[in-house]
Amino acid sequence: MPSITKPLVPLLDLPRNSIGLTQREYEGAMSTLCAGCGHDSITAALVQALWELDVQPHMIAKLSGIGCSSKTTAYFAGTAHGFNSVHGRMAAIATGAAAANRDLLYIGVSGDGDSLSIGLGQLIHAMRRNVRLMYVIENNGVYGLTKGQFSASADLGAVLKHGQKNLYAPIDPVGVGLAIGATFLARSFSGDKQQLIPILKAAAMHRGFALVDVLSPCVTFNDHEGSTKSYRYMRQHEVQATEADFIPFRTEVTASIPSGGVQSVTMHDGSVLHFRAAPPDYDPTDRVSVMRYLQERHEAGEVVTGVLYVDEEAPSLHELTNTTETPLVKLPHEALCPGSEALERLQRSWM
Amino acid sequence: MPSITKPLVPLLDLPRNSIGLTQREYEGAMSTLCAGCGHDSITAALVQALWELDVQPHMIAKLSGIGCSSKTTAYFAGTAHGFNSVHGRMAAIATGAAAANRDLLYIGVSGDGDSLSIGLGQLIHAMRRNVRLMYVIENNGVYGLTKGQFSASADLGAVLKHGQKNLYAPIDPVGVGLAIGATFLARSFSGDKQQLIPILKAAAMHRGFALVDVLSPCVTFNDHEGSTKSYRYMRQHEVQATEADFIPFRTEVTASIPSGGVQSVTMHDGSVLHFRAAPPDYDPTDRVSVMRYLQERHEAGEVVTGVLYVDEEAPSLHELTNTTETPLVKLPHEALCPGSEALERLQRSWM
Amino acid sequence: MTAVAAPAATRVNDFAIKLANVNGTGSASANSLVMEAIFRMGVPVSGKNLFPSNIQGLPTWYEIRVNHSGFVGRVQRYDLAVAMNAQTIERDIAEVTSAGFVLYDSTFPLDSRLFREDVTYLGIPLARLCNEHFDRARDRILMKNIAYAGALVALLGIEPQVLDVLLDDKFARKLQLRQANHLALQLGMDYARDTFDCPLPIQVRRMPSSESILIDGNTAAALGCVYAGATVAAWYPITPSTSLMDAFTRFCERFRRDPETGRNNYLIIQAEDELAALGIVVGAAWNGARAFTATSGPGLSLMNEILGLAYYAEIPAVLIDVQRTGPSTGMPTRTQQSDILECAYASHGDTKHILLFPGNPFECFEFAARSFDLAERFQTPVIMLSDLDVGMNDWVVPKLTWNDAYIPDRGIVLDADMLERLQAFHRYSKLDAEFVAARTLPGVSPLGAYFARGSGHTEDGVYTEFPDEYQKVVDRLAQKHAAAARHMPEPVIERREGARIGLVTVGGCDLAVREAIHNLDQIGVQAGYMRVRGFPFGRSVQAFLDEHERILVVEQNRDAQLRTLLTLETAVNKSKLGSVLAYGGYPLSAEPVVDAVLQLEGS
Amino acid sequence: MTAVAAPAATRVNDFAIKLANVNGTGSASANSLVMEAIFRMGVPVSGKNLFPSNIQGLPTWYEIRVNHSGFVGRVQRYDLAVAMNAQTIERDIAEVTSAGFVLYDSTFPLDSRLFREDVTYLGIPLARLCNEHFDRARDRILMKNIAYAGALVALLGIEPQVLDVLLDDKFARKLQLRQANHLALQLGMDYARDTFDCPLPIQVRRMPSSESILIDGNTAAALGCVYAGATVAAWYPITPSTSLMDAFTRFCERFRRDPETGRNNYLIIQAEDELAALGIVVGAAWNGARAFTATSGPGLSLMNEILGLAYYAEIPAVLIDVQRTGPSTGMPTRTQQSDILECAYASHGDTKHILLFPGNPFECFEFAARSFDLAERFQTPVIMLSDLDVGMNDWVVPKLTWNDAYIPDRGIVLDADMLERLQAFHRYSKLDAEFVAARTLPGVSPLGAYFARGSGHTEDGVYTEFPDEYQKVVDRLAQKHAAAARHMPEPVIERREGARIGLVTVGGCDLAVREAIHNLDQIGVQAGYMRVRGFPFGRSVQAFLDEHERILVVEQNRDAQLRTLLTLETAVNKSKLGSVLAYGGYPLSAEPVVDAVLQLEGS
Ligand SMILES: Cc1ncc(C[n+]2csc(CCOP(=O)(O)OP(=O)(O)O)c2C)c(N)n1
Ligand SMILES: Cc1ncc(C[n+]2csc(CCOP(=O)(O)OP(=O)(O)O)c2C)c(N)n1
Ligand code: SF4
Ligand code: SF4
Ligand SMILES: [Mg+2]
Ligand SMILES: [Mg+2]
Repeated sequence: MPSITKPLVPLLDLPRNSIGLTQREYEGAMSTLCAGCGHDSITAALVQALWELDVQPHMIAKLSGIGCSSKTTAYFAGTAHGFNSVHGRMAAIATGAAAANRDLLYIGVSGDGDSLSIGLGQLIHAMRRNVRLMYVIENNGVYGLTKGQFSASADLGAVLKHGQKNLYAPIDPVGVGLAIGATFLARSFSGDKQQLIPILKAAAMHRGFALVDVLSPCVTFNDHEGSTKSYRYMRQHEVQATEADFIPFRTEVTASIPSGGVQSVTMHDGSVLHFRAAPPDYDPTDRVSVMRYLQERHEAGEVVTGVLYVDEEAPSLHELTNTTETPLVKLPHEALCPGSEALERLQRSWM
Repeated sequence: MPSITKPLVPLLDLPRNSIGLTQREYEGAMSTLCAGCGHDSITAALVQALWELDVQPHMIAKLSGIGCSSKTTAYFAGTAHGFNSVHGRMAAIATGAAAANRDLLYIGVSGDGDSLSIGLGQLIHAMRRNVRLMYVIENNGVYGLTKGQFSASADLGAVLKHGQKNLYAPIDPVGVGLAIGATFLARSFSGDKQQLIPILKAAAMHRGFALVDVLSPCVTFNDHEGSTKSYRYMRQHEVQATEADFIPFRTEVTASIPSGGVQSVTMHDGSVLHFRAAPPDYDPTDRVSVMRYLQERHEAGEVVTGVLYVDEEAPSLHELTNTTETPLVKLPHEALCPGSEALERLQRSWM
Repeated sequence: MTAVAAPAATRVNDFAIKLANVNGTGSASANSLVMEAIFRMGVPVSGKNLFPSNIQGLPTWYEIRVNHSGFVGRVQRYDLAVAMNAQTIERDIAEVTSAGFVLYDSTFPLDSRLFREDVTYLGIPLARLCNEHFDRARDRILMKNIAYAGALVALLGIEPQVLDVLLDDKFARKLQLRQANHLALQLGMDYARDTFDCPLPIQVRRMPSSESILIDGNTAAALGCVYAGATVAAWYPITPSTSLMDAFTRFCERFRRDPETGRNNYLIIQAEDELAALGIVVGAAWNGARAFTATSGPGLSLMNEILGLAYYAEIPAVLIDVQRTGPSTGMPTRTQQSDILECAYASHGDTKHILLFPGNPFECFEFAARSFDLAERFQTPVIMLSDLDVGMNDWVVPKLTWNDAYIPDRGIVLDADMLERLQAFHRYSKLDAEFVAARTLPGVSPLGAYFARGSGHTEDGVYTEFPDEYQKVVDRLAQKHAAAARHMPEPVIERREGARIGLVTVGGCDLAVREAIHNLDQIGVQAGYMRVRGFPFGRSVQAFLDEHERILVVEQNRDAQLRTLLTLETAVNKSKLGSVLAYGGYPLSAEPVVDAVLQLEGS
Repeated sequence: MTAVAAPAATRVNDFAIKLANVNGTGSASANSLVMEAIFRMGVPVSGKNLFPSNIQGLPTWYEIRVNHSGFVGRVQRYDLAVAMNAQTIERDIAEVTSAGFVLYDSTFPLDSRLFREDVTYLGIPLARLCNEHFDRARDRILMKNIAYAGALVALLGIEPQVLDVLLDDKFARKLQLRQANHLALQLGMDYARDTFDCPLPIQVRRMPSSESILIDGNTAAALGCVYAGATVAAWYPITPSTSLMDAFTRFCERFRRDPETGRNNYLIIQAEDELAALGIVVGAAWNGARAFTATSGPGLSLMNEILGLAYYAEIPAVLIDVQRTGPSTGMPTRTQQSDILECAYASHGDTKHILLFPGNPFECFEFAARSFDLAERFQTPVIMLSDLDVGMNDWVVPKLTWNDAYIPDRGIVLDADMLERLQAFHRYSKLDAEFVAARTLPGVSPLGAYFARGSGHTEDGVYTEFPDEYQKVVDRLAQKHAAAARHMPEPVIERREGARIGLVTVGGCDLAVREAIHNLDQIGVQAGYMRVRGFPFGRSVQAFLDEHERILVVEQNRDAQLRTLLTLETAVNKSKLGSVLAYGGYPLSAEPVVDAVLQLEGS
């Protein structure tokens, strides 16, 4: 939990990114989550990813719903506006925010309860509109904040501490995203910062809606034996489909990209996302094969991580609706109000 | 529209089913939909399917949301209880009804607006619980009752009479069902009664949640050139993946089943559902291959109809929750109230 | 049978007619054609569309009220009925005043049980005429309507050339249709002239044209949103609010497309449901855009939770509720004013909202624009309560005007410089006399960041669970709401010498109540008039209540919701408040109001 | 420093202590252990848990009030504070009464700024003691709590053997834990005995044990639902209602499993959201099951639309709203009574609901059961409004009783035979003196079918858009609601000789208000008492209001919501009604009530 070590190190000797900021400027308030909560590791990854992306912290807008996971928007980018809204509606609220001002970087953080139960309809429709929004699900299979009931991503047959057994098959946001035509689908693990950071960076640069499903163990209610959202399980069953290795144009370090089986996708802003496919034939742009592969691995009891599907061709909401380049919030009233003469003219036909 | 011809023919000479009822007993009030509306053809198919199934009409419970499609529950099984509830929540209300009384046959009728926009979350979670419910979506790609706005199943690029163009990719309930583990997924066309009737019968006999997506042209707002929900389009692009040919046990007419490429599924009540696969290798029980096939056909611009996916192994809600055989509504109060002595005993630990 | 000239004396510019049709047969355009023609002759008129929640085959009515003094509220009996619907013809004929007229299609004989001694039957073989002159089945059905419109032109003495102009405008680009319409119109006119002595005693005569327009409230409200500078709109289709968003879309396409780039200076999202619709609005408003949604009862109920969020996180949001008959789905195509109470206190916990009550399309335009100023000044949701009658029917109102000097009231929004100069920024602490706090918009500067939340927070927006910190903020919210009273539109008040009774009403009841007061005056009974136009209530509302011994609150709901709000939110003694309630779904007419006052006077 | 015996006189069975901890450190069990021990000594006691909306690391308090006369409402200052949380220790010490005590962990020195002249500090090296005697880190943390509990046993003079029994019950099957707990308890006791002169002036002495139990309202309500025969429950997790459904689940597993088949005579569904939860309940109730859901404010707001459906389609539905601090997400773990207004009129259009207001766990049990009878008799939603204080805190209440002769009131439900005998079945026409109509259940017989709908319908449930047919039904709904008044639980009323002031309150305010009345009596001020327990209000409520010159409505919300409801739904003159409002999120205490009455008396 970065924010907790905050007081210790003096700022000066910290490394700075190309806009001269240290990671400190990307941190937020002190976390109040349980010690060891996976969510805090994701926060840490977000801090580093944003720092590496050289974004102005105050040009970020953070949105969340309600839940332990949704609290984390307070724990990074302290100088960015945040909106901890209501349970399950963040996708809609973020859609409105993105509609109003296309110049900010929108980061939505949610939980599996927030996104796959009460908020499922909103999530799916935001994906369908391809709103430019990085949407992180801190997925622990339970409702943490309400003390550990099963969420819709709980594993079939999973057992809670007090013996209750989950009867229903889990909903996989990546699977749903594939079914409804989402344009960026990734999965990672809170314990694997090295993989998570480039994925978050790629998601941030995506042209439209970028869903990042991060398995994030709830150490208090769901990190026990047999939980597929536990640290132990993840360490054993994780299979990396692709490793995202993200290089913004301004710093070409192609050197670091190994040859062979490399799959490159150019992001809408010109930067390039390279995939090193674990299964050499893995093509994250071919929906059908992605579906097949994920289904097969799933049946083999594996959790495939990485950037699993990308479509950089699909236009985002603003492109679809042909809104002006200037953020709508920045348009002067003159540009919006037709004025009295136009009103006069308009009314002729009504007289 | 059966209900409209009602007054004309005398009852006597009508054929009767094995419980001695004529189709009349499965009809309902006069339809108030537009002449030629696809929904009325589905009503007609439902009437015949129910008649052929020999169900007692009053043992049916009809539920719907709000929309032209949702009105149709009034147009069949007039002696059955009906519930025209609120927009988008029928799946939940039907879940409660099914929970209370497992002995009735539950038929939910909805529209694409009712099910894929406002009601998407409820629909998905009802599928996930595998509630025993036949859920028919009368899918016309528009909001008929509110005068023709696009629904979430409208085709990308579709154009409305007054020139508006749809910008978003359609949501396919069958695709979503596959992604979240639904157990019965079928698609048909209101204009193809011959295929629709056996599908509806199969759905009615399914062990759990049976989704039947019926493309049903809206002659008033969406039957024009270029609409993939139009009669013309369907006639041209329909591909039958499977023909359901349903035979209840009590009347073994195995004779009618052709040999070769036949795929049989035994329904939970022992009756058998036979699939004649159009592509000889089509296996409606193999999710992965079903996904692949549908995706491919979709990209080829075809609409695959038939019973597309079935899993008769998956237990239904009552089986999952191990509720008693007797419908909960039929349990006498004595069986439910622990009584004063138990209360006495219970409280000892609290004193 | 031939027409028997009615004994009744001639009544110029003072009558009502009802046109009964089957919906989906294209009668709507014919009916409004007649109404528009009367309007163009400078005569005050109203056209009320009583349509079913159905697309084809059910009964639909169109009521035209003509009144030289401008009393064009609804009446309950008609001087003439155009009976084109077999399903309802009995009811329709029954509603004709004695010595009135019934126009029907005499192609088929009229059931003798439908004959009334005291009315004159005007049979016109509409079907036969159209079958003789038109070949396409579609035309034969559609043109019947234009034919009876033609007959009405002759019977009511409407100037034919007015219709020629109307048809020419309407079908400017559709020659064939234009010709067909002209022909059908002529057929009806000629037949009427040849068969009956025209005009009837009820007739229209040109009046000096005033500067008025014919417009419905939803179109006007949409225009108000455009003029106020709304850039983001989100909605979910629902009658009777749908046409508002349709109009907003049309206006944006016309006025908001950048001439150079052809790009849009607006973004309209048809959401997946009403929760999302308001969510989108709140997100956009948090980000600084003027954003709104339009809905009706069921949508409003679904918006309850997010309304509470906007109230507590202090986010401007404009919601237009075009009310219809509840509860639940109710009667979607019937009018009512029954969301008043829910709108005032929507959402759980302690909440109070700002409400605006337009009484006609003119005010829909004005108040819609004003909603955004109020929402941004007070950083809270503002709900404009229109209704189906005001929103969907065509009203004759004064021409809309716009002051080009208008500058949007954005409330206290700190920009980067202000933040620099400021010592510290406290998002949720009182900054002005009206208990409003300063807000900032995302992206403004590193100094402007704050955390918006619906959970307990301090004056800095920091999460808290301490009673004192929590109360500081919610107490200010209550004070802020009270302070808004000064900014609400004043009630419309008409005092009357020696009036002991005061009639208080709201919204579209306006005309009917004024008419009632006029009629009462005729028989020497005086009653004061007040139409409230905003909540929280201001001083003038209290004053009017105090001035009168007895108050009758006239409203269109079962539970006297406006009376309830007055009881709670003014100092009035509720025993003083009586009610006139009309909630069957049709627009209000003067009769019940007159009766109620007389009864009260009597007692 | 060593203990200075406080100068204060001995106070037996009359004191309050506050235990301040960090949540997630396992203090809860130690705290309730102390409270339970006092309860088992027959002494009236209450334990209030002030916990954060967080899982680990934030401040949490437990307040124990001991009072021989049963006044165990909350107090605002404490005779003893157990200060285990560095984050809040300053506030915690400040809240100790002069001449009070502070128990702290003396392993680490206490910041000198925290010293107060007028209190006695009881330092106990809890950490050191535990580190010396326990090896596992987990134990070292957990056992600190048991150790201070042990110290309290000695300091307050609690009978040690009572704790032995408690621990033995609690860890019956866990030998090792039992031993650890006994040891820790002993460590605390011994250290206290050796270091301070025990017991302190504030002490517990056994009283003749009464027939009471210790129980929280959510557990009691869940039990009430089981006894009433609820078979279908649907919910979505939300604090503070979650523990109600947890309890219902446990009770069903215990009492509703068929001994032979092992199958369940119930079905509980954790829904995807609150819309679905109420939807499921309405579907089940339409089908004849006794079904309910439990939620809190945000969920209630989401249920608004479906509540209107149930009201209009006349479907029984039981909803338990365990209120928390609003608006919006508010303070989820703080109490309030701020959903009263929304519950009374929830949903758009004209709606009114039946409400029940339990004041303690005993009534939660009774009213929960009663809700189903009312819902089925009147075929409408019934909302029981509990709150976090009543629902989640442990209360001492009389033993629950159940009358085995109880027969569920299903209202008018026609079976196949009745339908046979009946001429015709009209689903929505008045059948009894209370304006209730007959209903049938799906599957009953071909004669019983009807169409339930939220759209306009006739007395037969047929779709209509005609005003008269629509009004017939909604008018009956209003009359039906009014008729329910006779069936509501009577208000609890205590008249006082010569009392000019009447205190009216609701729910968990009960104890504090009674205590206030008692304290006022001590100083010669009389005030009458009424606690309303149901809505619509009956005659007795009106009578009490009439009997008193001035009324003070005591409630836990900002906007005086109960006062609002009384203003609207009784004949009282609102100028007579004053308010005492406590809405910071903590349970009510007597002080503000006493102050308000004195102020009023003064004026
Ligand atoms: C409308 C509404 N219903 C219920 C709740 C209670 N609630 C708060 S958080 C939460 C679930 C959180 O689960 P998840 O989104 O997975 O987050 P986690 O705590 O597991 O990180 C619930 C049900 C609420 N705040 N609002
Ligand atoms: C909460 C709510 N929002 C909106 C509406 C208005 N409404 C009625 S039907 C409908 C859509 C119907 O579309 P669909 O389900 O596809 O049925 P169709 O008429 O096309 O058969 C809408 C939006 C409503 N009744 N309730
Ligand atoms: S309860 Fe679980 S999810 Fe919540 S903070 Fe603790 S570990 Fe994280
Ligand atoms: S509007 Fe369309 S969907 Fe509705 S009834 Fe007419 S044809 Fe059918
Ligand atoms: Mg979770
Ligand atoms: Mg549709």
